[in-house]
Amino acid sequence: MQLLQTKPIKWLLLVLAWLFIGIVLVLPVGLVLVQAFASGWHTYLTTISSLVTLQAINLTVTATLISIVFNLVFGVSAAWLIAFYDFPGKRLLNALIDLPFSVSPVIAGLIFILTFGRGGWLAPLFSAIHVQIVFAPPAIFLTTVFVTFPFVAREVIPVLEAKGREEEQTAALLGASFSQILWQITFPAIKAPVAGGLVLATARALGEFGAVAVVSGNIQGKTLTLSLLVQNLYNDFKFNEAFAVATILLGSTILVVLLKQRLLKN
Amino acid sequence: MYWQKSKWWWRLGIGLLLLGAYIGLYQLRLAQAAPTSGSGATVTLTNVSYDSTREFYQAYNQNFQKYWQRKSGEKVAVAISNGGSGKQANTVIEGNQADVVTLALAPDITSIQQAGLLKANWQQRYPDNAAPYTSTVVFLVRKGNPQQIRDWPDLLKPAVNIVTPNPKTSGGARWNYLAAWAYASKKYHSTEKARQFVRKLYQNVTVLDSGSRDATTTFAENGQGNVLLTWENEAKLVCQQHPGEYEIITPSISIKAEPSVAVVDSVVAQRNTATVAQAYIQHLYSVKAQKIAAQNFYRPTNQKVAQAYRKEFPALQLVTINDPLFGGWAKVQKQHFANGGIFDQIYGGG
Amino acid sequence: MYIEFKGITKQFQQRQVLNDINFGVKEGSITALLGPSGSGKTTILRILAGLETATKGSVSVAGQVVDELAPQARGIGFGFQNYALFRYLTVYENIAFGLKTQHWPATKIKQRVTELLALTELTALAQHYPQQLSGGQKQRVAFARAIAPHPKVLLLDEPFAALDTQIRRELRSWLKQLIHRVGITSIFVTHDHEEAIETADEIVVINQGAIEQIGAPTTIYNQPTSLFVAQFIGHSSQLLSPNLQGFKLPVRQSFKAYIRPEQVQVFRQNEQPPTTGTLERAFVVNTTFSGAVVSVALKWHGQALMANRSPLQAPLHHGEAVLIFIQQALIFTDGKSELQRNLQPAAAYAL
Amino acid sequence: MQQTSKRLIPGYYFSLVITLLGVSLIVLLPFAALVISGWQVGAQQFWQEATNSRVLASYLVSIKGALVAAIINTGFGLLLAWVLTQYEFPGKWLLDSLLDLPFALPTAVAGIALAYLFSDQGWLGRLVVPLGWKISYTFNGIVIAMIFVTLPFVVREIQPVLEQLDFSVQEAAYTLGGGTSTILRRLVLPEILPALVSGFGLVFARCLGEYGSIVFIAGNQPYHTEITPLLIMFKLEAHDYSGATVLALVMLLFSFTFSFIIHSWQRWLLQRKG
Repeated sequence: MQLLQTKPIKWLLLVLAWLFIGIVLVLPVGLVLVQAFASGWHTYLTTISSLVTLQAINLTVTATLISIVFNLVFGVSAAWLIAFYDFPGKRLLNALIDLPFSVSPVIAGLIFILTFGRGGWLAPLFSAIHVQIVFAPPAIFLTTVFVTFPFVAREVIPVLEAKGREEEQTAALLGASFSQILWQITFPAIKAPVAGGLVLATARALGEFGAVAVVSGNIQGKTLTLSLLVQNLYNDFKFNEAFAVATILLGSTILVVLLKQRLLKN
Repeated sequence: MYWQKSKWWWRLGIGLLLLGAYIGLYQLRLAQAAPTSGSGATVTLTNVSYDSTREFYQAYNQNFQKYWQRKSGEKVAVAISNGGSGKQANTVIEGNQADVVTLALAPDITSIQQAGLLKANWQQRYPDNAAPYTSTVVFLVRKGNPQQIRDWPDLLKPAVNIVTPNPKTSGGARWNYLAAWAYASKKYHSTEKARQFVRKLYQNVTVLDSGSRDATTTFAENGQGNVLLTWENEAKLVCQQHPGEYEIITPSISIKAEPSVAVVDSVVAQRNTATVAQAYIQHLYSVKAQKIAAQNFYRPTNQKVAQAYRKEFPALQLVTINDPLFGGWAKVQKQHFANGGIFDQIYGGG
Repeated sequence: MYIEFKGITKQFQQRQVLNDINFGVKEGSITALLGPSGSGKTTILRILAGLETATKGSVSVAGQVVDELAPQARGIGFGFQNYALFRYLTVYENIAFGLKTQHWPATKIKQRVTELLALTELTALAQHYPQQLSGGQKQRVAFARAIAPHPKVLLLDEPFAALDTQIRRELRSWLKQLIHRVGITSIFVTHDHEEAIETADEIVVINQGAIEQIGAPTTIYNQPTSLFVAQFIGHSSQLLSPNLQGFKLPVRQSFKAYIRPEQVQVFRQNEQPPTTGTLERAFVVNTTFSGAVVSVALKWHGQALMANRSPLQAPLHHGEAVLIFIQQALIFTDGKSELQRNLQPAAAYAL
Repeated sequence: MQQTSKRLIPGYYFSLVITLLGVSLIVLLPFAALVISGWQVGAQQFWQEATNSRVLASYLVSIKGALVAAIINTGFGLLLAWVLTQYEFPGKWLLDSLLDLPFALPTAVAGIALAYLFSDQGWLGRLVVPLGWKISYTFNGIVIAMIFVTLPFVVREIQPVLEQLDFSVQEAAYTLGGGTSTILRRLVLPEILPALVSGFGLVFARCLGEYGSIVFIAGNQPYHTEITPLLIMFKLEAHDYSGATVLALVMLLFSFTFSFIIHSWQRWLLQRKG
């Protein structure tokens, strides 16, 4: 053990660690920044303030907000259900909540095409009411919700289970209503995991590519998210523009990481 | 809990400021994007196109907006979607609400027609088989042409690494494949020899991307391979982006690539956009639009315009899809590209 | 009877958790449900509170059958083992919680909470959060919170289990006084017989889902009616058919005798026994000093017997032959118990 | 007795309805569609689609890539976790934060950045060209992308275990004459093995499904650098839904089996550890 604490070994391991992180993490991120400004500030600013970019931001932010709201409502109620009650099929429910984690993004897109596409189950229903799902914004929202599905529930369930039900039972015995228990007793205890889960869901929703790529029709201004815009610009030989748009995503990523660190400290 | 109260207000203020700035900018861009004057609501058209037409349609859309407003007083905004031609056709079949489709090859539009979204006579509704501009397949090599590639047989040299998209997934790439087939057939007059020729050619392919744009990126930006087998317009675009770095080699025989266009009848009927969609396609044949096509490296079908740009587009022997050698798309699709077809036979084994 | 359990039976997954439980609780009294863990005592409490339902039987409170009533409507204050204080509310808010949910007017709430804070000596801690409190303080908050809305019945599940020994002692007598002062009918669950004996007015001993004995602490302690109670409550030495002098022993029949250590007097050979009766001879195996008493392990006719002796008396040596006098023994024959005193004249005995 | 307790806390039906609605709409319904359309393919065609040579090659590429990436990341993850928990050094906070980036960085951004970086003209690709190495558009590129996106998994699994490791045991062993390697092998390894295994499993599973970053850096050449998710994408683009469905089902089946094995192994390790 002392051997591993000696100076030379420590420095060797440290250098190795930094080298690895430098090559696989720092350089790619640095490259995004360098390439984004390679054709000058003017190109950068024009790109990130162009209508197409702004529309992509709109769509991405909308999809993220929808996922966040869904995650909040679903995550908290699933955690409430699983932590506070006993019912048959609880393990199955747990497994189903985790399912979207273990699925490739491409498959996530595929299942929505199979469900809502022209040959899909629900196609007759939605075409009858003239609502377009796939290759339209609703599919982007649905897949984003799908890939972020378990985040809040996963963070909150263990915290609630560890906390136990006694406080809530006591409150119920004292005649408290659902909302009184939720807001005064339970919510203060799960604020941190809820926030943590939402941060993770935000990150995933902002950056999701594979699943969205499957269900988006790639229509500029309509179904192009930021990630897809990066890909489109890249395919357009507009590399510096692609990296410029990527900096928006990179910026939000760094914000998310800092937020997460902050939450962990509290 | 996480922030002190006073800091909260600061953050909220900055956040609101950013949001305000964003909304302002967004409104500004929206206003800029809208056609300048005139009243009445804006009609939106969605044009689902393939990879290589981005630059062309960006220019054409502006021209059409002005033209249409002058003609009808109506404002029109065109949203464009780009991607692999076959994939784009699928999204339309699956419900992508395209008013017009401008794809790389007729069968992709035919598959939309087979799904019942447009009428069977779509190819007769516009001149030149509903292909307002054409192109052909050429070789793009690195400056100085180090491998000395002059014509098709040079591609079979062992040291040559070809980059080209996959004809199974990319419509555009079918033209590439057929160009090679056309050359070999015309040269050797034997299906078997043509088959061997093309097999050898595809054995030299190092990167088989899914779309034509992916292949171009792989070759030009990422430095893979010695030669890119691609459309003339795509090759010219690369030369324009990277002046002095690449050379275009025009082979002796190639194919006449005919990207097809059509109005999607069921969508325009539902969205009530038939008139403007038809005008959008019809206007592609105007002199102005033909010039824009030529400027974006597509060969115009209008003879006068073609004459004016003839220096840009070297003459070569062009085989069409309706040549007896191929006998039209229906036959070609079945013979070459169906599962277990010739392409699978020569490439499937690796 | 204020609270009445009638034929309560509970089955869970083929297992008999409770079997025909019948007992009553007097108004204003403190009853302890005493038994080992897994005996079903907590289930009885939870059935009364409405947290669980009985398979058969019925419970009534103040003459009203509560089986169909929602837990909230039964007028019950419940204290969980870990107190379950609302950790994100202050002491004041904790106590006021049940009043707010019942829409008491604000002035009344303030008045009641202030009164309870004073009663439980928590006034200074009103604005503290639960994690800032000691175990004893938490228990007091839980108590105040439970009785705040004037429930008919107070139920406490292992109220002292999470406390240190010292605080536990203090809190027991404090709680007993307070409950009597407030006059609320209370039931608590415990596995600790000392706790039950010191705190309760009446003890219900439960084993394997059935009632073993009901009675006042002294009765339970001195006159257990079953082997289980005799073994479970207090310490006693168990002897098999000993030849006890001065007792009416069953003839030609094996029996068991339970003798509590405080009923055995030990004398050294040179000490003057303050009795005229027959003394038995025994040998000292071990002595343990535990503050108030010296507990002495003896060997008597080949059987182990425990005795207490005052630390003020001369110390005993290992292997030393001593004289003993047994004042009282519990004789079990055929499942019947009989408490007997030594018929010989006993000495004034002070320990 | 918790199991028989009544549902005292209000909101049971409320939370039940919301949860079931969410799970049914977002998870159950689409998966049912997948399974049913897989069923409609028919056994014979299913087998053909699932085992044609190009598909088999893609499984191999995916599994091989995931395996290599998982091994590398397990090694470096261990190193990083060790450095972060055992040493004090300037910039530790930065290193710790950087590790979270791949969790949050969009895969498309990672993909184009890596492809650029490791291409023959890229900052790093240029350096290895003289060695005759190629990274972007080869199998190596796939591995690099996989390493990037799963970088934090192993570290974040091991970190808490190493933090709680009781070093007095090790010190005792050291004073009793155990060498460094003996202590690491006999005392440290058994402690962190369950975390290591689950980290490895997470990395492997995520690598198998990864698409966004790999598609930019892999050559996407059938038989050589074509991963299964990409093949699913191709089939989708070629309107071959039954083929895509078959591959999706095979992938799902494989990842369920795999995670079951990893879970059982981990449970066994934890039980043995006691």
